[in-house]
Amino acid sequence: GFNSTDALSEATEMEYLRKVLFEYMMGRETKTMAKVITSMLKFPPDQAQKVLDKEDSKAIPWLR
Amino acid sequence: GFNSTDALSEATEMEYLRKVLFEYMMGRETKTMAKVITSMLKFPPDQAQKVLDKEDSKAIPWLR
Amino acid sequence: GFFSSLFSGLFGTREMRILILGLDGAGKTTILYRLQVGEVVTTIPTIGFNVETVTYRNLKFQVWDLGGQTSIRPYWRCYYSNTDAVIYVVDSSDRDRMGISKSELVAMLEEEELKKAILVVFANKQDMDQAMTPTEVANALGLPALKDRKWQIFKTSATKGTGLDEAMEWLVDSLKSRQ
Amino acid sequence: GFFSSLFSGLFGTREMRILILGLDGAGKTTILYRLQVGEVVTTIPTIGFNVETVTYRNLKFQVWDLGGQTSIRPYWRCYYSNTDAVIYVVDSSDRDRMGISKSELVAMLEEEELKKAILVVFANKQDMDQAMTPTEVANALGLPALKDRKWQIFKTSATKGTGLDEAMEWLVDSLKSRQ
Ligand SMILES: Nc1nc2c(ncn2[C@@H]2O[C@H](COP(=O)(O)OP(=O)(O)OP(=O)(O)O)[C@@H](O)[C@H]2O)c(=O)[nH]1
Ligand SMILES: Nc1nc2c(ncn2[C@@H]2O[C@H](COP(=O)(O)OP(=O)(O)OP(=O)(O)O)[C@@H](O)[C@H]2O)c(=O)[nH]1
Ligand SMILES: [Mg+2]
Ligand SMILES: [Mg+2]
Repeated sequence: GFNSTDALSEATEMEYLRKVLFEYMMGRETKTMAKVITSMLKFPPDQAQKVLDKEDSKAIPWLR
Repeated sequence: GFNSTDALSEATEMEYLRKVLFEYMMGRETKTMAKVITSMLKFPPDQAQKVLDKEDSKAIPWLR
Repeated sequence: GFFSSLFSGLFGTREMRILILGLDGAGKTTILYRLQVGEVVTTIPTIGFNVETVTYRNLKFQVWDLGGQTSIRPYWRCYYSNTDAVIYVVDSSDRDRMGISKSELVAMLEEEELKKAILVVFANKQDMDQAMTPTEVANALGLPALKDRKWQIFKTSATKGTGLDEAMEWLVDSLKSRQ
Repeated sequence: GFFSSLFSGLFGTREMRILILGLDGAGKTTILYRLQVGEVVTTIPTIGFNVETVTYRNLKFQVWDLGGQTSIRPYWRCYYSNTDAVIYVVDSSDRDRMGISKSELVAMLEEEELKKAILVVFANKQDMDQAMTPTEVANALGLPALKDRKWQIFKTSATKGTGLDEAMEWLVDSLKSRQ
Protein backbone atom coordinates (compact mmCIF):
# COMPACT_ATOMS: atom_id res chain seq x y z
CA GLY A 1 0.00 0.00 0.00
CA PHE A 2 0.92 3.65 0.01
CA ASN A 3 2.73 3.58 3.33
CA SER A 4 6.10 2.98 1.82
CA THR A 5 8.63 5.72 2.31
CA ASP A 6 10.71 4.57 -0.62
CA ALA A 7 10.19 7.07 -3.41
CA LEU A 8 11.05 4.65 -6.18
CA SER A 9 8.60 1.98 -5.15
CA GLU A 10 5.96 4.67 -4.66
CA ALA A 11 6.45 5.72 -8.27
CA THR A 12 6.07 2.08 -9.29
CA GLU A 13 2.88 1.72 -7.30
CA MET A 14 1.48 4.91 -8.81
CA GLU A 15 2.20 3.69 -12.33
CA TYR A 16 0.69 0.32 -11.49
CA LEU A 17 -2.44 1.96 -10.10
CA ARG A 18 -2.81 4.09 -13.22
CA LYS A 19 -2.50 1.05 -15.45
CA VAL A 20 -5.04 -0.98 -13.48
CA LEU A 21 -7.46 1.94 -13.23
CA PHE A 22 -7.22 2.58 -16.95
CA GLU A 23 -8.13 -1.02 -17.70
CA TYR A 24 -10.98 -0.84 -15.19
CA MET A 25 -12.34 2.37 -16.65
CA MET A 26 -12.17 0.96 -20.16
CA GLY A 27 -14.29 -1.93 -18.94
CA ARG A 28 -11.70 -4.68 -19.20
CA GLU A 29 -11.43 -7.47 -16.60
CA THR A 30 -13.25 -5.20 -14.20
CA LYS A 31 -13.72 -7.71 -11.39
CA THR A 32 -9.99 -8.44 -11.13
CA MET A 33 -9.09 -4.76 -11.55
CA ALA A 34 -11.59 -3.83 -8.83
CA LYS A 35 -9.83 -6.19 -6.44
CA VAL A 36 -6.47 -4.57 -7.13
CA ILE A 37 -7.86 -1.03 -6.79
CA THR A 38 -9.72 -1.59 -3.54
CA SER A 39 -6.72 -3.37 -2.07
CA MET A 40 -4.09 -0.82 -3.20
CA LEU A 41 -6.15 2.08 -1.89
CA LYS A 42 -7.12 0.23 1.29
CA PHE A 43 -10.87 0.62 0.90
CA PRO A 44 -12.68 -0.16 4.16
CA PRO A 45 -13.89 -3.80 3.99
CA ASP A 46 -17.58 -2.90 3.68
CA GLN A 47 -16.93 -0.56 0.76
CA ALA A 48 -14.67 -3.08 -0.99
CA GLN A 49 -17.43 -5.67 -0.63
CA LYS A 50 -20.03 -3.32 -2.11
CA VAL A 51 -17.78 -2.66 -5.09
CA LEU A 52 -17.20 -6.38 -5.70
CA ASP A 53 -20.92 -7.17 -5.33
CA LYS A 54 -21.59 -4.47 -7.89
CA GLU A 55 -19.13 -6.15 -10.26
CA ASP A 56 -20.92 -9.47 -9.83
CA SER A 57 -24.25 -7.87 -10.63
CA LYS A 58 -22.75 -6.36 -13.80
CA ALA A 59 -21.74 -9.84 -14.95
CA ILE A 60 -25.39 -10.92 -15.04
CA PRO A 61 -26.98 -8.14 -17.10
CA TRP A 62 -30.47 -9.70 -17.12
CA LEU A 63 -30.56 -9.40 -13.34
CA ARG A 64 -29.58 -5.74 -13.31
CA GLY B 1 -1.52 15.86 -7.43
CA PHE B 2 0.59 13.39 -5.52
CA ASN B 3 3.74 15.47 -5.62
CA SER B 4 3.08 17.15 -2.34
CA THR B 5 5.53 16.39 0.42
CA ASP B 6 3.09 17.40 3.11
CA ALA B 7 1.94 14.24 4.83
CA LEU B 8 -1.36 15.67 6.04
CA SER B 9 -2.51 16.88 2.66
CA GLU B 10 -1.43 13.57 1.16
CA ALA B 11 -3.73 11.81 3.59
CA THR B 12 -6.53 14.17 2.54
CA GLU B 13 -5.90 13.50 -1.11
CA MET B 14 -5.89 9.75 -0.50
CA GLU B 15 -9.21 9.92 1.32
CA TYR B 16 -10.63 12.11 -1.42
CA LEU B 17 -9.45 9.68 -4.10
CA ARG B 18 -11.04 6.77 -2.26
CA LYS B 19 -14.33 8.60 -1.97
CA VAL B 20 -14.40 9.58 -5.63
CA LEU B 21 -13.36 6.10 -6.78
CA PHE B 22 -16.01 4.49 -4.64
CA GLU B 23 -18.70 6.63 -6.24
CA TYR B 24 -17.29 5.88 -9.68
CA MET B 25 -17.21 2.15 -9.06
CA MET B 26 -20.77 2.20 -7.75
CA GLY B 27 -21.78 3.81 -11.02
CA ARG B 28 -22.72 7.23 -9.69
CA GLU B 29 -21.94 10.45 -11.61
CA THR B 30 -19.28 8.51 -13.46
CA LYS B 31 -18.36 11.20 -15.98
CA THR B 32 -17.54 13.76 -13.28
CA MET B 33 -15.79 11.16 -11.13
CA ALA B 34 -13.73 10.05 -14.13
CA LYS B 35 -12.52 13.62 -14.58
CA VAL B 36 -11.38 13.80 -10.97
CA ILE B 37 -9.68 10.40 -11.08
CA THR B 38 -7.78 10.98 -14.32
CA SER B 39 -6.68 14.38 -13.11
CA MET B 40 -5.65 13.33 -9.59
CA LEU B 41 -3.62 10.41 -10.92
CA LYS B 42 -2.22 12.45 -13.79
CA PHE B 43 -3.30 10.11 -16.58
CA PRO B 44 -1.49 10.89 -19.82
CA PRO B 45 -3.80 13.11 -21.96
CA ASP B 46 -4.54 10.40 -24.53
CA GLN B 47 -5.59 7.90 -21.87
CA ALA B 48 -7.71 10.48 -20.04
CA GLN B 49 -9.45 11.26 -23.34
CA LYS B 50 -10.14 7.58 -24.01
CA VAL B 51 -11.68 7.22 -20.56
CA LEU B 52 -13.92 10.26 -21.03
CA ASP B 53 -14.97 9.12 -24.52
CA LYS B 54 -15.89 5.78 -22.99
CA GLU B 55 -18.06 7.59 -20.43
CA ASP B 56 -19.83 9.45 -23.20
CA SER B 57 -20.55 6.22 -25.03
CA LYS B 58 -22.00 4.74 -21.84
CA ALA B 59 -24.44 7.65 -21.63
CA ILE B 60 -26.01 6.62 -24.94
CA PRO B 61 -26.71 2.90 -24.38
CA TRP B 62 -28.44 2.37 -27.75
CA LEU B 63 -25.22 3.35 -29.51
CA ARG B 64 -23.05 0.95 -27.56
CA GLY C 1 -34.33 27.25 -29.53
CA PHE C 2 -37.32 25.40 -30.94
CA PHE C 3 -36.02 21.89 -30.28
CA SER C 4 -34.90 22.58 -26.76
CA SER C 5 -38.29 24.10 -25.94
CA LEU C 6 -39.96 21.09 -27.51
CA PHE C 7 -37.79 18.75 -25.46
CA SER C 8 -38.29 20.53 -22.17
CA GLY C 9 -42.00 20.65 -23.00
CA LEU C 10 -42.12 16.94 -23.68
CA PHE C 11 -39.80 15.68 -20.98
CA GLY C 12 -39.96 18.36 -18.32
CA THR C 13 -37.23 20.87 -17.58
CA ARG C 14 -33.89 19.36 -16.68
CA GLU C 15 -32.68 19.70 -13.10
CA MET C 16 -30.49 22.76 -12.69
CA ARG C 17 -26.97 22.15 -11.51
CA ILE C 18 -25.59 24.34 -8.73
CA LEU C 19 -22.13 24.19 -7.16
CA ILE C 20 -21.36 25.45 -3.66
CA LEU C 21 -17.71 26.50 -3.53
CA GLY C 22 -15.49 28.38 -1.10
CA LEU C 23 -12.58 27.84 1.28
CA ASP C 24 -12.65 25.13 3.94
CA GLY C 25 -14.72 26.06 6.95
CA ALA C 26 -16.68 28.76 5.11
CA GLY C 27 -19.97 27.01 5.87
CA LYS C 28 -20.76 25.24 2.55
CA THR C 29 -22.00 21.96 3.99
CA THR C 30 -24.00 23.78 6.65
CA ILE C 31 -25.65 25.78 3.88
CA LEU C 32 -26.40 22.73 1.71
CA TYR C 33 -28.34 20.99 4.46
CA ARG C 34 -29.99 24.23 5.61
CA LEU C 35 -31.34 24.50 2.08
CA GLN C 36 -32.30 20.86 1.82
CA VAL C 37 -33.78 20.02 5.21
CA GLY C 38 -34.05 23.45 6.82
CA GLU C 39 -31.90 22.48 9.77
CA VAL C 40 -28.37 23.06 11.09
CA VAL C 41 -26.52 19.76 10.90
CA THR C 42 -23.24 18.94 12.59
CA THR C 43 -20.54 18.91 9.94
CA ILE C 44 -17.07 17.53 9.56
CA PRO C 45 -14.62 18.82 6.95
CA THR C 46 -15.78 17.53 3.58
CA ILE C 47 -13.14 15.32 1.99
CA GLY C 48 -14.97 14.66 -1.22
CA PHE C 49 -18.38 16.15 -1.82
CA ASN C 50 -22.02 16.05 -0.91
CA VAL C 51 -24.64 16.10 -3.62
CA GLU C 52 -28.33 16.52 -2.87
CA THR C 53 -31.52 17.33 -4.69
CA VAL C 54 -32.94 20.56 -3.35
CA THR C 55 -36.46 21.69 -4.19
CA TYR C 56 -37.09 25.42 -4.08
CA ARG C 57 -40.28 27.10 -5.30
CA ASN C 58 -41.23 23.91 -7.14
CA LEU C 59 -37.91 23.84 -8.98
CA LYS C 60 -35.49 20.98 -8.57
CA PHE C 61 -31.80 21.64 -8.20
CA GLN C 62 -28.93 19.20 -8.10
CA VAL C 63 -26.67 20.90 -5.57
CA TRP C 64 -23.02 19.91 -5.20
CA ASP C 65 -21.09 20.94 -2.10
CA LEU C 66 -17.36 20.39 -2.71
CA GLY C 67 -14.69 20.11 -0.03
CA GLY C 68 -12.64 23.31 0.20
CA GLN C 69 -9.32 22.21 1.73
CA THR C 70 -6.22 23.45 -0.07
CA SER C 71 -5.07 20.10 -1.42
CA ILE C 72 -8.40 19.19 -3.00
CA ARG C 73 -9.38 22.62 -4.35
CA PRO C 74 -7.53 21.95 -7.64
CA TYR C 75 -10.18 19.34 -8.46
CA TRP C 76 -13.14 21.75 -8.28
CA ARG C 77 -12.71 22.25 -12.00
CA CYS C 78 -13.64 18.66 -12.73
CA TYR C 79 -17.18 19.49 -11.63
CA TYR C 80 -17.74 22.66 -13.70
CA SER C 81 -19.35 21.19 -16.81
CA ASN C 82 -23.08 22.02 -17.26
CA THR C 83 -23.18 24.19 -14.15
CA ASP C 84 -25.96 26.80 -14.09
CA ALA C 85 -24.94 28.70 -10.97
CA VAL C 86 -22.18 28.88 -8.36
CA ILE C 87 -22.88 29.72 -4.74
CA TYR C 88 -19.56 31.08 -3.50
CA VAL C 89 -19.37 31.01 0.29
CA VAL C 90 -17.06 33.28 2.27
CA ASP C 91 -16.39 33.24 6.00
CA SER C 92 -16.83 37.00 6.50
CA SER C 93 -14.90 36.85 9.78
CA ASP C 94 -11.82 35.24 8.23
CA ARG C 95 -10.05 38.42 7.18
CA ASP C 96 -6.66 36.72 6.87
CA ARG C 97 -7.79 34.43 4.10
CA MET C 98 -9.89 36.87 2.11
CA GLY C 99 -7.03 37.15 -0.41
CA ILE C 100 -6.88 33.39 -0.94
CA SER C 101 -10.65 33.31 -1.29
CA LYS C 102 -10.37 35.99 -3.96
CA SER C 103 -7.69 34.13 -5.96
CA GLU C 104 -9.73 30.95 -5.95
CA LEU C 105 -12.80 32.86 -7.10
CA VAL C 106 -10.89 34.61 -9.87
CA ALA C 107 -9.36 31.35 -11.11
CA MET C 108 -12.79 29.75 -11.13
CA LEU C 109 -14.44 32.54 -13.08
CA GLU C 110 -11.77 32.31 -15.75
CA GLU C 111 -12.86 28.81 -16.67
CA GLU C 112 -14.60 28.51 -20.02
CA GLU C 113 -17.07 25.93 -18.70
CA LEU C 114 -18.43 28.44 -16.17
CA LYS C 115 -18.74 31.31 -18.64
CA LYS C 116 -22.53 31.37 -18.46
CA ALA C 117 -22.89 30.43 -14.80
CA ILE C 118 -24.63 32.87 -12.47
CA LEU C 119 -22.60 33.83 -9.38
CA VAL C 120 -24.15 34.37 -5.98
CA VAL C 121 -21.79 35.15 -3.12
CA PHE C 122 -22.81 34.36 0.45
CA ALA C 123 -21.01 36.67 2.89
CA ASN C 124 -21.52 34.06 5.58
CA LYS C 125 -21.05 34.04 9.37
CA GLN C 126 -22.59 37.50 9.69
CA ASP C 127 -23.47 36.58 13.27
CA MET C 128 -19.79 36.87 14.23
CA ASP C 129 -18.59 40.12 15.78
CA GLN C 130 -15.57 40.49 13.54
CA ALA C 131 -17.57 39.86 10.36
CA MET C 132 -16.85 42.12 7.39
CA THR C 133 -19.90 43.72 5.79
CA PRO C 134 -21.16 42.45 2.42
CA THR C 135 -19.77 45.58 0.76
CA GLU C 136 -16.35 45.00 2.33
CA VAL C 137 -16.43 41.36 1.22
CA ALA C 138 -17.52 42.32 -2.29
CA ASN C 139 -14.62 44.74 -2.59
CA ALA C 140 -12.12 42.31 -1.11
CA LEU C 141 -13.17 39.73 -3.69
CA GLY C 142 -13.06 42.26 -6.52
CA LEU C 143 -16.68 41.67 -7.47
CA PRO C 144 -17.38 45.22 -8.73
CA ALA C 145 -14.75 44.73 -11.44
CA LEU C 146 -16.42 41.59 -12.86
CA LYS C 147 -17.36 41.75 -16.53
CA ASP C 148 -19.94 39.69 -18.40
CA ARG C 149 -21.16 38.07 -15.23
CA LYS C 150 -24.53 38.10 -13.56
CA TRP C 151 -23.72 38.26 -9.85
CA GLN C 152 -25.05 39.35 -6.48
CA ILE C 153 -23.83 39.21 -2.87
CA PHE C 154 -25.95 38.48 0.22
CA LYS C 155 -25.21 38.55 3.92
CA THR C 156 -26.02 35.21 5.50
CA SER C 157 -25.69 33.25 8.68
CA ALA C 158 -26.08 29.57 7.94
CA THR C 159 -26.28 28.66 11.61
CA LYS C 160 -28.92 31.30 12.46
CA GLY C 161 -30.62 30.73 9.12
CA THR C 162 -30.71 34.37 8.10
CA GLY C 163 -30.32 35.72 4.58
CA LEU C 164 -30.56 32.37 2.80
CA ASP C 165 -34.12 32.80 1.55
CA GLU C 166 -33.43 36.21 0.08
CA ALA C 167 -30.35 34.85 -1.72
CA MET C 168 -32.20 31.84 -3.09
CA GLU C 169 -35.08 34.02 -4.29
CA TRP C 170 -32.67 36.13 -6.28
CA LEU C 171 -30.94 33.03 -7.66
CA VAL C 172 -34.17 31.38 -8.77
CA ASP C 173 -35.40 34.57 -10.42
CA SER C 174 -32.08 34.97 -12.22
CA LEU C 175 -32.08 31.38 -13.42
CA LYS C 176 -35.66 31.70 -14.66
CA SER C 177 -35.12 34.97 -16.47
CA ARG C 178 -32.02 33.57 -18.12
CA GLN C 179 -33.75 30.63 -19.78
CA GLY D 1 -20.85 -32.54 -12.22
CA PHE D 2 -23.74 -33.13 -14.59
CA PHE D 3 -24.63 -29.47 -15.12
CA SER D 4 -21.08 -28.33 -15.71
CA SER D 5 -20.61 -31.11 -18.29
CA LEU D 6 -23.87 -30.10 -19.92
CA PHE D 7 -22.76 -26.48 -20.01
CA SER D 8 -19.33 -27.15 -21.42
CA GLY D 9 -21.00 -29.45 -23.96
CA LEU D 10 -23.44 -26.78 -25.01
CA PHE D 11 -21.19 -23.76 -24.94
CA GLY D 12 -17.73 -25.18 -25.52
CA THR D 13 -15.06 -25.52 -22.87
CA ARG D 14 -14.19 -22.32 -21.07
CA GLU D 15 -10.77 -20.81 -21.66
CA MET D 16 -8.29 -22.00 -19.05
CA ARG D 17 -6.71 -19.31 -16.92
CA ILE D 18 -2.96 -19.43 -16.35
CA LEU D 19 -0.84 -17.03 -14.27
CA ILE D 20 2.87 -16.49 -14.86
CA LEU D 21 4.46 -15.43 -11.57
CA GLY D 22 7.98 -14.99 -10.24
CA LEU D 23 10.41 -12.30 -9.15
CA ASP D 24 11.20 -9.30 -11.35
CA GLY D 25 13.60 -10.10 -14.14
CA ALA D 26 12.97 -13.86 -14.00
CA GLY D 27 11.84 -13.88 -17.63
CA LYS D 28 8.01 -13.98 -17.32
CA THR D 29 7.20 -11.53 -20.09
CA THR D 30 9.79 -13.11 -22.38
CA ILE D 31 8.11 -16.45 -21.78
CA LEU D 32 4.58 -15.12 -22.39
CA TYR D 33 5.45 -13.82 -25.84
CA ARG D 34 7.61 -16.85 -26.66
CA LEU D 35 4.49 -18.93 -26.03
CA GLN D 36 2.18 -16.61 -27.91
CA VAL D 37 4.16 -15.57 -30.98
CA GLY D 38 7.15 -17.92 -30.81
CA GLU D 39 9.64 -15.08 -30.73
CA VAL D 40 11.92 -13.32 -28.27
CA VAL D 41 10.58 -9.80 -27.76
CA THR D 42 12.41 -6.91 -26.13
CA THR D 43 10.93 -6.39 -22.69
CA ILE D 44 10.82 -3.64 -20.12
CA PRO D 45 9.96 -4.29 -16.46
CA THR D 46 6.23 -4.97 -16.26
CA ILE D 47 4.48 -2.39 -14.09
CA GLY D 48 1.04 -3.86 -14.32
CA PHE D 49 0.41 -6.98 -16.36
CA ASN D 50 0.17 -8.46 -19.80
CA VAL D 51 -2.71 -10.72 -20.67
CA GLU D 52 -2.83 -12.70 -23.90
CA THR D 53 -4.75 -15.55 -25.41
CA VAL D 54 -2.37 -18.40 -26.12
CA THR D 55 -3.41 -21.36 -28.23
CA TYR D 56 -1.58 -24.62 -27.59
CA ARG D 57 -2.55 -27.97 -29.07
CA ASN D 58 -5.94 -26.54 -30.03
CA LEU D 59 -6.61 -25.41 -26.49
CA LYS D 60 -7.11 -21.76 -25.65
CA PHE D 61 -5.51 -20.28 -22.57
CA GLN D 62 -5.93 -16.85 -21.08
CA VAL D 63 -2.39 -16.22 -19.85
CA TRP D 64 -1.65 -13.44 -17.34
CA ASP D 65 1.93 -12.25 -16.85
CA LEU D 66 2.10 -10.12 -13.69
CA GLY D 67 4.85 -7.66 -12.85
CA GLY D 68 7.20 -9.08 -10.21
CA GLN D 69 8.76 -6.02 -8.55
CA THR D 70 8.73 -6.01 -4.75
CA SER D 71 6.21 -3.21 -4.29
CA ILE D 72 3.59 -4.71 -6.59
CA ARG D 73 3.97 -8.39 -5.65
CA PRO D 74 1.40 -7.99 -2.81
CA TYR D 75 -1.28 -7.54 -5.47
CA TRP D 76 -0.69 -10.89 -7.20
CA ARG D 77 -3.37 -12.31 -4.94
CA CYS D 78 -6.03 -10.15 -6.55
CA TYR D 79 -5.63 -12.26 -9.70
CA TYR D 80 -5.86 -15.75 -8.15
CA SER D 81 -9.57 -16.42 -8.52
CA ASN D 82 -10.49 -19.14 -11.08
CA THR D 83 -6.86 -19.90 -11.90
CA ASP D 84 -6.21 -23.35 -13.33
CA ALA D 85 -2.42 -23.30 -13.33
CA VAL D 86 0.53 -21.20 -12.21
CA ILE D 87 3.75 -21.03 -14.19
CA TYR D 88 6.33 -20.00 -11.59
CA VAL D 89 9.45 -18.61 -13.23
CA VAL D 90 12.84 -18.58 -11.49
CA ASP D 91 16.05 -16.98 -12.69
CA SER D 92 18.27 -20.03 -12.03
CA SER D 93 21.38 -17.84 -12.03
CA ASP D 94 20.08 -15.50 -9.32
CA ARG D 95 21.31 -17.50 -6.32
CA ASP D 96 21.06 -14.51 -3.96
CA ARG D 97 17.32 -14.17 -4.36
CA MET D 98 16.39 -17.85 -4.35
CA GLY D 99 15.22 -17.44 -0.74
CA ILE D 100 12.90 -14.55 -1.61
CA SER D 101 11.60 -16.52 -4.55
CA LYS D 102 10.82 -19.39 -2.21
CA SER D 103 8.95 -17.22 0.32
CA GLU D 104 6.80 -15.70 -2.43
CA LEU D 105 6.02 -19.17 -3.77
CA VAL D 106 5.15 -20.53 -0.34
CA ALA D 107 2.86 -17.55 0.42
CA MET D 108 1.15 -18.02 -2.92
CA LEU D 109 0.54 -21.74 -2.45
CA GLU D 110 -1.07 -21.09 0.92
CA GLU D 111 -3.90 -19.15 -0.70
CA GLU D 112 -7.25 -20.89 -0.68
CA GLU D 113 -8.13 -19.68 -4.18
CA LEU D 114 -5.12 -21.52 -5.63
CA LYS D 115 -5.77 -24.76 -3.81
CA LYS D 116 -6.58 -26.68 -6.97
CA ALA D 117 -4.15 -24.92 -9.28
CA ILE D 118 -1.45 -26.96 -10.99
CA LEU D 119 2.10 -25.70 -10.45
CA VAL D 120 4.76 -25.78 -13.11
CA VAL D 121 8.13 -24.26 -12.25
CA PHE D 122 10.39 -22.96 -15.01
CA ALA D 123 14.03 -23.08 -13.90
CA ASN D 124 14.79 -20.37 -16.44
CA LYS D 125 18.02 -18.87 -17.82
CA GLN D 126 19.61 -22.30 -18.07
CA ASP D 127 21.88 -20.84 -20.77
CA MET D 128 23.77 -18.89 -18.11
CA ASP D 129 27.01 -20.33 -16.77
CA GLN D 130 26.15 -19.84 -13.12
CA ALA D 131 22.68 -21.40 -13.48
CA MET D 132 21.57 -23.81 -10.77
CA THR D 133 20.31 -27.17 -12.01
CA PRO D 134 16.56 -27.90 -11.86
CA THR D 135 17.15 -30.24 -8.93
CA GLU D 136 19.02 -27.53 -7.05
CA VAL D 137 16.26 -25.04 -7.81
CA ALA D 138 13.56 -27.51 -6.75
CA ASN D 139 15.31 -28.07 -3.43
CA ALA D 140 15.95 -24.37 -2.88
CA LEU D 141 12.23 -23.72 -3.39
CA GLY D 142 11.22 -26.60 -1.14
CA LEU D 143 9.20 -28.29 -3.87
CA PRO D 144 9.80 -31.87 -2.67
CA ALA D 145 8.00 -31.04 0.58
CA LEU D 146 4.80 -29.86 -1.16
CA LYS D 147 1.63 -31.68 -0.17
CA ASP D 148 -1.62 -31.98 -2.12
CA ARG D 149 -0.16 -30.24 -5.11
CA LYS D 150 0.34 -31.43 -8.66
CA TRP D 151 3.67 -29.91 -9.66
CA GLN D 152 6.66 -30.35 -11.97
CA ILE D 153 9.85 -28.43 -12.70
CA PHE D 154 11.48 -27.92 -16.11
CA LYS D 155 14.75 -26.38 -17.20
CA THR D 156 14.14 -23.61 -19.71
CA SER D 157 15.83 -20.84 -21.57
CA ALA D 158 13.25 -18.36 -22.76
CA THR D 159 15.74 -16.51 -24.94
CA LYS D 160 17.10 -19.69 -26.63
CA GLY D 161 13.64 -21.20 -26.64
CA THR D 162 14.64 -24.47 -25.04
CA GLY D 163 12.51 -26.52 -22.65
CA LEU D 164 9.29 -24.55 -23.11
CA ASP D 165 7.57 -27.12 -25.31
CA GLU D 166 8.27 -29.95 -22.93
CA ALA D 167 6.90 -27.92 -20.02
CA MET D 168 3.77 -26.91 -21.90
CA GLU D 169 3.14 -30.52 -22.98
CA TRP D 170 3.20 -31.62 -19.37
CA LEU D 171 0.94 -28.73 -18.34
CA VAL D 172 -1.64 -29.42 -21.02
CA ASP D 173 -1.70 -33.14 -20.21
CA SER D 174 -2.12 -32.35 -16.51
CA LEU D 175 -4.93 -29.91 -17.15
CA LYS D 176 -6.71 -32.38 -19.41
CA SER D 177 -6.41 -35.31 -17.04
CA ARG D 178 -7.67 -33.14 -14.19
CA GLN D 179 -10.96 -32.22 -15.82
N1 LIG E 1 -20.88 31.34 13.58
C1 LIG E 1 -21.15 30.73 12.46
N2 LIG E 1 -20.63 29.52 12.21
C2 LIG E 1 -20.95 28.91 11.03
C3 LIG E 1 -21.78 29.48 10.07
N3 LIG E 1 -21.90 28.65 9.02
C4 LIG E 1 -21.16 27.56 9.33
N4 LIG E 1 -20.58 27.72 10.53
C5 LIG E 1 -19.69 26.77 11.23
O1 LIG E 1 -18.46 26.72 10.54
C6 LIG E 1 -17.88 25.43 10.64
C7 LIG E 1 -17.56 24.89 9.25
O2 LIG E 1 -18.77 24.72 8.53
P1 LIG E 1 -18.89 23.69 7.32
O3 LIG E 1 -20.25 23.84 6.74
O4 LIG E 1 -18.46 22.31 7.72
O5 LIG E 1 -17.77 24.29 6.35
P2 LIG E 1 -17.41 23.84 4.86
O6 LIG E 1 -17.38 25.07 4.02
O7 LIG E 1 -18.32 22.76 4.41
O8 LIG E 1 -15.91 23.29 5.01
P3 LIG E 1 -15.13 22.15 4.16
O9 LIG E 1 -16.06 20.98 4.07
O10 LIG E 1 -13.87 21.85 4.88
O11 LIG E 1 -14.84 22.76 2.81
C8 LIG E 1 -18.91 24.57 11.38
O12 LIG E 1 -18.54 24.52 12.72
C9 LIG E 1 -20.20 25.35 11.20
O13 LIG E 1 -21.13 25.12 12.23
C10 LIG E 1 -22.32 30.77 10.37
O14 LIG E 1 -23.06 31.38 9.59
N5 LIG E 1 -21.97 31.34 11.56
N1 LIG F 1 20.14 -15.25 -20.54
C1 LIG F 1 18.82 -15.27 -20.43
N2 LIG F 1 18.15 -14.12 -20.30
C2 LIG F 1 16.78 -14.19 -20.21
C3 LIG F 1 16.08 -15.40 -20.26
N3 LIG F 1 14.76 -15.11 -20.14
C4 LIG F 1 14.65 -13.80 -20.03
N4 LIG F 1 15.87 -13.23 -20.07
C5 LIG F 1 16.19 -11.79 -19.98
O1 LIG F 1 15.93 -11.33 -18.66
C6 LIG F 1 15.50 -9.99 -18.67
C7 LIG F 1 14.17 -9.86 -17.93
O2 LIG F 1 13.19 -10.57 -18.64
P1 LIG F 1 11.62 -10.20 -18.51
O3 LIG F 1 10.86 -11.21 -19.31
O4 LIG F 1 11.37 -8.79 -18.80
O5 LIG F 1 11.43 -10.44 -16.95
P2 LIG F 1 10.07 -10.39 -16.11
O6 LIG F 1 10.02 -11.63 -15.28
O7 LIG F 1 8.90 -10.16 -17.01
O8 LIG F 1 10.32 -9.14 -15.13
P3 LIG F 1 9.22 -8.13 -14.47
O9 LIG F 1 8.32 -7.70 -15.58
O10 LIG F 1 9.99 -7.02 -13.88
O11 LIG F 1 8.51 -8.91 -13.42
C8 LIG F 1 15.40 -9.59 -20.14
O12 LIG F 1 16.56 -8.91 -20.49
C9 LIG F 1 15.31 -10.92 -20.85
O13 LIG F 1 15.81 -10.89 -22.18
C10 LIG F 1 16.83 -16.60 -20.40
O14 LIG F 1 16.29 -17.70 -20.44
N5 LIG F 1 18.20 -16.48 -20.49
MG1 LIG G 1 -18.03 20.82 3.88
MG1 LIG H 1 7.57 -8.63 -17.17
